[in-house]
Amino acid sequence: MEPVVMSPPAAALLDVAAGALLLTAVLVVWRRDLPTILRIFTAHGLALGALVGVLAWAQRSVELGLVTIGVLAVRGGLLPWLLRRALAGAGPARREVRPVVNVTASLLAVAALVLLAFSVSVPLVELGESPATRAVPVAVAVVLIGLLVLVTRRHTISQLVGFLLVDNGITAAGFLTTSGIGLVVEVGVALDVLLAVLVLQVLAGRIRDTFGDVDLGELRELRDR
Amino acid sequence: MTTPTLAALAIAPIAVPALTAAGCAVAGRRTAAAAGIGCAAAVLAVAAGLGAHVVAGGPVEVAGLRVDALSAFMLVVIGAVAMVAAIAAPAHVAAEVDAGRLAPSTARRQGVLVHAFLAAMAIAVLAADLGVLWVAVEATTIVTAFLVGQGRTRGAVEAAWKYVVICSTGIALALLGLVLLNHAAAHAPPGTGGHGLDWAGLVTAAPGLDPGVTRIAVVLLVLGFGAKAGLAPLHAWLPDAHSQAPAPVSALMSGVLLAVSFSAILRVKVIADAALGPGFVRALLLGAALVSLAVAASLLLAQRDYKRMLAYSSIEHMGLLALGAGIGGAAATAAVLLHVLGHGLVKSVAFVGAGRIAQLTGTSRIDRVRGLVATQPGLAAATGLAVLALLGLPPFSLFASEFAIVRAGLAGDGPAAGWAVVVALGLVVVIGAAMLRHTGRMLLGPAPDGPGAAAAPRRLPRSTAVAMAAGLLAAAVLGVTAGPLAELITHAARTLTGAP
Amino acid sequence: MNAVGWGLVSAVVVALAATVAALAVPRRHRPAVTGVGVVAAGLLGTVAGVVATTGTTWSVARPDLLPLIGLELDVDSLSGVFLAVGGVVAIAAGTYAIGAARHGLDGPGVQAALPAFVASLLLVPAAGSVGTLLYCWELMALTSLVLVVAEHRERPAVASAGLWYAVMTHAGFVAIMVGLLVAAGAAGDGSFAAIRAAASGLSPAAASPAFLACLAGFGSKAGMVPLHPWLPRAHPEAPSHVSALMSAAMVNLGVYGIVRVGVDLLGGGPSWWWVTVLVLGAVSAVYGILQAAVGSDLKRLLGYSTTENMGLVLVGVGACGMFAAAGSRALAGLALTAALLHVMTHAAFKTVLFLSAGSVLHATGTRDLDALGGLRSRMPVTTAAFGVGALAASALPPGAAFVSEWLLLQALIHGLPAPGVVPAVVLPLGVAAIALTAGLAVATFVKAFGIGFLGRPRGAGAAAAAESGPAALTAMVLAGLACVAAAVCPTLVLPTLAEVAGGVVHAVPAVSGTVAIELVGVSGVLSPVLLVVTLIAAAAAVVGALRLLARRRDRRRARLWDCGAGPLSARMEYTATSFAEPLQRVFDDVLAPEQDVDVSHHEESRYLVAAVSYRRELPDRVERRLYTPLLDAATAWGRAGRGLATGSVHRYLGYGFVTLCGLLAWLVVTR
Amino acid sequence: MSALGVAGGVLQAVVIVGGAPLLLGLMRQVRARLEGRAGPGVGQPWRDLRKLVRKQSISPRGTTEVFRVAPVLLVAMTLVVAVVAPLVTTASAVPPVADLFVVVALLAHATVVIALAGLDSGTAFGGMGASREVTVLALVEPTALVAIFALSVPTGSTSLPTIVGTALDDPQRLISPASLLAAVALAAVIVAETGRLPVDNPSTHLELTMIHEAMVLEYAGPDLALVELGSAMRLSVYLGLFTSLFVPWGIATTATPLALALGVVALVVKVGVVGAGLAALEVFLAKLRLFRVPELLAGSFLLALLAVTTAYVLG
Amino acid sequence: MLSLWRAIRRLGRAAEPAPAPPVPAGPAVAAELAGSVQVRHVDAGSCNGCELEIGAAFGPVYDAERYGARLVASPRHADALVVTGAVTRNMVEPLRRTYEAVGEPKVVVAVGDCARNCGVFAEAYGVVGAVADVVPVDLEVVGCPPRPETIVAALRLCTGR
Repeated sequence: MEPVVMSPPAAALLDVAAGALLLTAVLVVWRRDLPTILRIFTAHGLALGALVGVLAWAQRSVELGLVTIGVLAVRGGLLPWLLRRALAGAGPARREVRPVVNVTASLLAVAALVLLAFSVSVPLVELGESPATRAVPVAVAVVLIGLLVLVTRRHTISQLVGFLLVDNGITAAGFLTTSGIGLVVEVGVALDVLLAVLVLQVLAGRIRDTFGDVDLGELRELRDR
Repeated sequence: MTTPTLAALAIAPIAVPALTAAGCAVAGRRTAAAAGIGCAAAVLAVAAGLGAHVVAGGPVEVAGLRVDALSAFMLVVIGAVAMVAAIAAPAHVAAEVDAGRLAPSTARRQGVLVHAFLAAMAIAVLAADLGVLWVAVEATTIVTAFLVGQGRTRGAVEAAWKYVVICSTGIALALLGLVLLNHAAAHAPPGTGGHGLDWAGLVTAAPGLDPGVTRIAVVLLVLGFGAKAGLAPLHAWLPDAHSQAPAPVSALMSGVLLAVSFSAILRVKVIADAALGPGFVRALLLGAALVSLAVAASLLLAQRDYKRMLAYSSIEHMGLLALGAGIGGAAATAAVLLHVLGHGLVKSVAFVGAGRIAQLTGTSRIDRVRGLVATQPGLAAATGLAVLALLGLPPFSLFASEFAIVRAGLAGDGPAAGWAVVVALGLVVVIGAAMLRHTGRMLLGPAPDGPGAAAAPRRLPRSTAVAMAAGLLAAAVLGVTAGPLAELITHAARTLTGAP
Repeated sequence: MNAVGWGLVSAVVVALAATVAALAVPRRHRPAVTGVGVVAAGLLGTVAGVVATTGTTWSVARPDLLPLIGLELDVDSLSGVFLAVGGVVAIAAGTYAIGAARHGLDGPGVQAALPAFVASLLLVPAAGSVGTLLYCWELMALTSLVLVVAEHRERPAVASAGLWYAVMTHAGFVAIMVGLLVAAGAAGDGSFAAIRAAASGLSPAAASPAFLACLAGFGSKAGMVPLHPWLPRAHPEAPSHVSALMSAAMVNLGVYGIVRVGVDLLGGGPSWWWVTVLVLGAVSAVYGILQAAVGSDLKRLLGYSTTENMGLVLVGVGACGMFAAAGSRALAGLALTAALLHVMTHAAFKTVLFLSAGSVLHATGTRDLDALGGLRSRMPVTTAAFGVGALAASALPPGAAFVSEWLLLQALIHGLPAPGVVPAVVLPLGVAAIALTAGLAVATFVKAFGIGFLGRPRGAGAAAAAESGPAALTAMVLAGLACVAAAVCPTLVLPTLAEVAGGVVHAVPAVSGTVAIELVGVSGVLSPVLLVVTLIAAAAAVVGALRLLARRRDRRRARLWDCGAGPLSARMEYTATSFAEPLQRVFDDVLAPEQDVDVSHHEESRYLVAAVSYRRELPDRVERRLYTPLLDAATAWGRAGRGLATGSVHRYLGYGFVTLCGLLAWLVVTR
Repeated sequence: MSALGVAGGVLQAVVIVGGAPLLLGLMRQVRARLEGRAGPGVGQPWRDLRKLVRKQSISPRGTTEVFRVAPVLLVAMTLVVAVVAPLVTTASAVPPVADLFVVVALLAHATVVIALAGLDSGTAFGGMGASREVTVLALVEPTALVAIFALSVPTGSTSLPTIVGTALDDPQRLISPASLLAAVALAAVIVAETGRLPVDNPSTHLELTMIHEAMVLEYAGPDLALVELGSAMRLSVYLGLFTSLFVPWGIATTATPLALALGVVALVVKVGVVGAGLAALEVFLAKLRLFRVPELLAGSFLLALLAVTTAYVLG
Repeated sequence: MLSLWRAIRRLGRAAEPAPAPPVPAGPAVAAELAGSVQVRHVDAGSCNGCELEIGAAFGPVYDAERYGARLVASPRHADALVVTGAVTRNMVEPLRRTYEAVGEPKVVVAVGDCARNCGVFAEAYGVVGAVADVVPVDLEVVGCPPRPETIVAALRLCTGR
């Protein structure tokens, strides 16, 4: 594959989009209020869309442009909408009351994770150096932050957000490295993610029905201790 | 064979279950049962045909699918285990429906989902493209999620949530790995390989892949597919899911799904070995193997639930597979493949047995089940033999495969594999002791007093008995002679050790 | 295929056919079918073994069987000895089994396992590669496990014994597997021929661990202390004919393994290997017989006696290795001959002992010597059989084991040429151990026979006992005759055994002679036949003289002398416990008995005793000291291990997250 | 089977059977004299035997053939030892049986037979005596075997004729440390095995202190005669063996009548002296408590072990 | 040990010279016993006076052993039963059994007046009768208690020495 030659404004835009991506991810960790988190998550999806858009613009690729629309629709529209619906059905709890690790510690962890992501990603950047690949560390950092959210958040919806952060990060990494991994796979992945979220949404509803709560900390029925 | 015939054959393992799934949605229970068995038989027959063809003529690529010895072998595994599950399922479902624990509509949905699950696994083993493989593996999660959560009890819902979250997260890591691998492939020296994530192309291109990127990719892939394969550290969904799913589904999940995911790791390993040398993946796999075994041992020692016991035993066996794969080489890889088949058969028998025990006693706690040999001789004998087979006793094929893994580890170059094998064997002994203790408590001793035990019929339902006997017999025969499968396994092992 | 091959293959085929038949035929005919199958397999195996001991070898390699392992059989004369022993024991056990299939023993599983067990017993010594050996070994473990737990419904101890057995045998198997595969790995191939060929080039770093691992595994099977605790549990709890098979045939294979691997495959090795074997053997012998001497459970006592006898055999094997390492091939041959002979005689008398113990158990419902007695008049054949076995086991002339122990002592006595301090310390200690063992064995078997069979019944079961059925009697008589034969004319087999042993250690046969056992190369001669003849002559002379001299020929029957007081009751008789009490007191430092006395007083006055309860327990001390902490540790581990699965999804995800971060950090560091 | 051996075998049988009761009589007489008694005379044991043989046999109810056969076996086994061991001549009547291990084990077997008879009676005393006897035997047997081992190491053989012959050829061996240690150990063995003080009191009337006597309380008449004769023969054989091993001089090495006569006289004198010495010594000893006996035997076992090690190290 | 040896030296022979053998022939079985009599002593209800004297008879001074008599522990070993005391109720059966336990030929010696005719205990409520009322008596020894010489003399009648 030919290295992508990118114009300086496009590169700058790409940087902005990537920065937004990281910022929104950090904000998700920062905030506790679920509606706010969902709004930030929407922004995150839009930032991802923007990132793909910049890439499409930089490469003058119509195909990628179409993908951009798809990404914006799914990541910025459909998924946040699904989440909002799930939150609406998730009962009165609207705040991440007591995360497994408190917010301050989480933020410090985020800092460490970002550092880790950046240092891990050095070979990724070095291989085929370009403005796009230079943003890959951000994508990796978003993945790790998403994982952190998954590990530390108790509310079903926040865990879903964490899962989607991971997914967004991977998508971003995919586009930043090689502009996608083949259409069939791409669509398959998107479908899988969507279905997974749907399944989780249904399950979240069942959790509320059977446990009467949406606190994942309550899920201790199956254990050996 | 002509190309269209081949294409039809290659698509059949996907199409037949898919059609059966559709059929189950409309058919009656009896028809669905017959269709299930027919579907498994078809998969098995097609696998045999493909296997013969591949052994004779090498791998073929057709219709976006790639049939090589490994995929043919994995199809055999899928078909064989599906057969056991399919024979046993109707009686299990009937008993559940009779007991009022299962609505008929849910039973029907179970038929649909199980066959969709089979189709997804068939895609996973036949996919030419690693991306498609990934999509299929993730699809199995989605399909089985509702099978796990079918009971709608607190436990079932909880298990389903954990299952989906942990597996999806793990598999997402694998996706990131694929993305990075794609990145590395894209920057491979021109002319060395194919395109994108096509496995054969990647294998050809592997020596030219950037080691730095490939390392990260491989770590993520092993971790990710390892989660789905039940390897530590992302193993924890497994006992919950397997203990909550209906017994035939547990049999399929434990017997095949784990193995299918593991075959993905095997495929990744081919690329990684070529790109990074054998040491890197070996270290990862040996580590995963030992941690998995240690986890299994720790949790089996004081286990209180027999379904979970079987689940942890699956983790143990996945650890053994990882051990064998980590040791590498044709002999160990062949052993790993045989182990996959043997474990699939025996574990499905064990889960079918456990399902029956649960139906009879109404509990899955070990200490509430007593004197099964006295009350249920057939069931107890089959379950006991299955557990003994799981511990690697002859004549079951697990003995041969474990032996060959150990032999390869101790004969191999470098002491790391040898020591890993010795430590692993120590853990295996602990696991064996724990499982024997728990199983012995359930099976042996005088018949318990009380009305419940006497009321149940002494004999197993015929179909359940046939399923269990067939599974055990197949595993035993495999332990004495693998027949034509030996050839297929040799070819598959050769495929996985760098000669596609 | 020669006679050996035909014999072995047909034995295995017959046994496996009996296994299949046991699953197919109706319950009524099942015991007869399996019993006959076992007997036939035993006969064929014996034939194969006997032919093999004469030097006919047979081997076959079928890589298409046993996937990934490959079936390789290779029968030489050493295998022949163990084949023949296994076969003979199987004949007796199979005969007994026909009559013993009551008490839930006629189920298809148990009945099918018996011939399969015999088949594996015959296959283990015939194995010609590491893989085949291990396969047959584990098959043996599986089938015997099924048999050990056969009576699980009757006694809760059976399940626990089965667990001990299964776990320890599994651990032993793993040890053997590691040991053999290390050797095979170093040799580059798993066939015995290849290992043998590569042995001289094997580095000590590979050979010594391999040998030690094998010693642990095989030694555990042979009941070697401290790896023995399964034995005195499993052997008594199994049905008696299975006990006989295990105790008389299966344990031998542990010895076979040590000889095969240490002497044959690894070519001898350094002296310290064999000092280890000898010392462990001596410790096993003394410890085993001490436990037997103070025990009162008839079958458990016999189980401990197995530990003792295998210990003696290991002393012989160890001495053989020591001598071989020192270059005294002839002595090595003598020691090995003694060991092999003891294997044979032990098989003979342990079979008869376990079978007659089984007969007693069936007739009285108890194994507790304290509740037995007076069986002589009620079960005459059983008593005679046990008597023959007990005489053999106590190693008194003209008993069977005396000859083998005599040979063993001869080997040790002539071991003086072995240079160095170690033999000067080890050999006398070995002799002392054998001597102590001999003394305690006498005490043990006087107790077992005298208390169990003579005197008057101590319990209702013994009082109501009746002789066993014809099958059991036939089996006991057969085994008893084997015992007598081994005692009177060991010269029938000794030269052959000596040739076998000589072949293994590359020496000329150490023993010759037809009437008397004559040692070759060293002085020493013994003739059991002449001894018996002399004894009979002397007894005849005594009886004749008495007839001549005695004036009154009538013999008056009188009541027992009870000091003139009322009739003697069974409670006044000495029991096994009281019989062994002096010995227990002598050895209480070693045995560490646990006893407590509870005296409860009347309410009115503490000077009035209402009841005294006395409880004494003799726990296996090795088990207490070594295994109890191990089990406690395992329990603690299990309890702690549960903490890994708390049910928290965050924790579960955290495992993966932390691992991922760790791995990524590792990637960064190692870049 | 040499002429010397046959002659020795016959002579030894006659001398032991005829002389054993006399030895017992002599020892009792010595003891009586030292106690200030007159004593019944050396021939009293023979008078006892004669009377017992004429008496009625009694089979207590419940006893089996073990009880009846045991006395015969006791005497027969001892007789075999008397025939095969080199007491009068260095050659043995049946050389393949004249092994030190065989001889000692046969004598132990005789003890076992009587112990079984004691158990067969099913009385409390029978069991008690058997238990004690067997306990002592179990502890004596090792000492005996190890002491034999010590004697055999320098000779390289356990064959009695060889050992005695070697000792005659090379008397210096007899005063080696190993030999002395072994002699002391064997002496303890003999004391314990023949039921002499301080291990057992042969003339006690108190059942609770008995070892040997308690087992044979049920015997009467000819059976008792055999038991008594057997015990007496055991004592003589043991003492004879002891003297042959450690004081072999006088033993016949050729089959001439003179040598044989000398051999008989030497045996009678040696055994008589040793027996009288033993009896005299007993006057000064009190019986040990039963549970102190093992200490004595453990001590002798240690001595025997030391003898072996010395034999090994000093050659 | 040395002091014991000195005592032995000082004492020398304590036994008194043997008196002449008793003239009257003893019971018929004496010939069969021929100089060897094993004695089993039964206390059928004695005041222990006779026991003291029997002890003295077997002591160094009177030394009954020199005539071939010896005390034994079991009636099976015995030829002579030496019975002392009037036979009390509790001892009737034991005495009879002891008598039965002795093998033929045998003699019974009733020692002391009580054994002969119950002495001062005649007609006492616990006494059944003299020894002869229970078992056949061959010899009687007079005296309350009898002198050791008398006892020895009776035993010599049995041994015939």
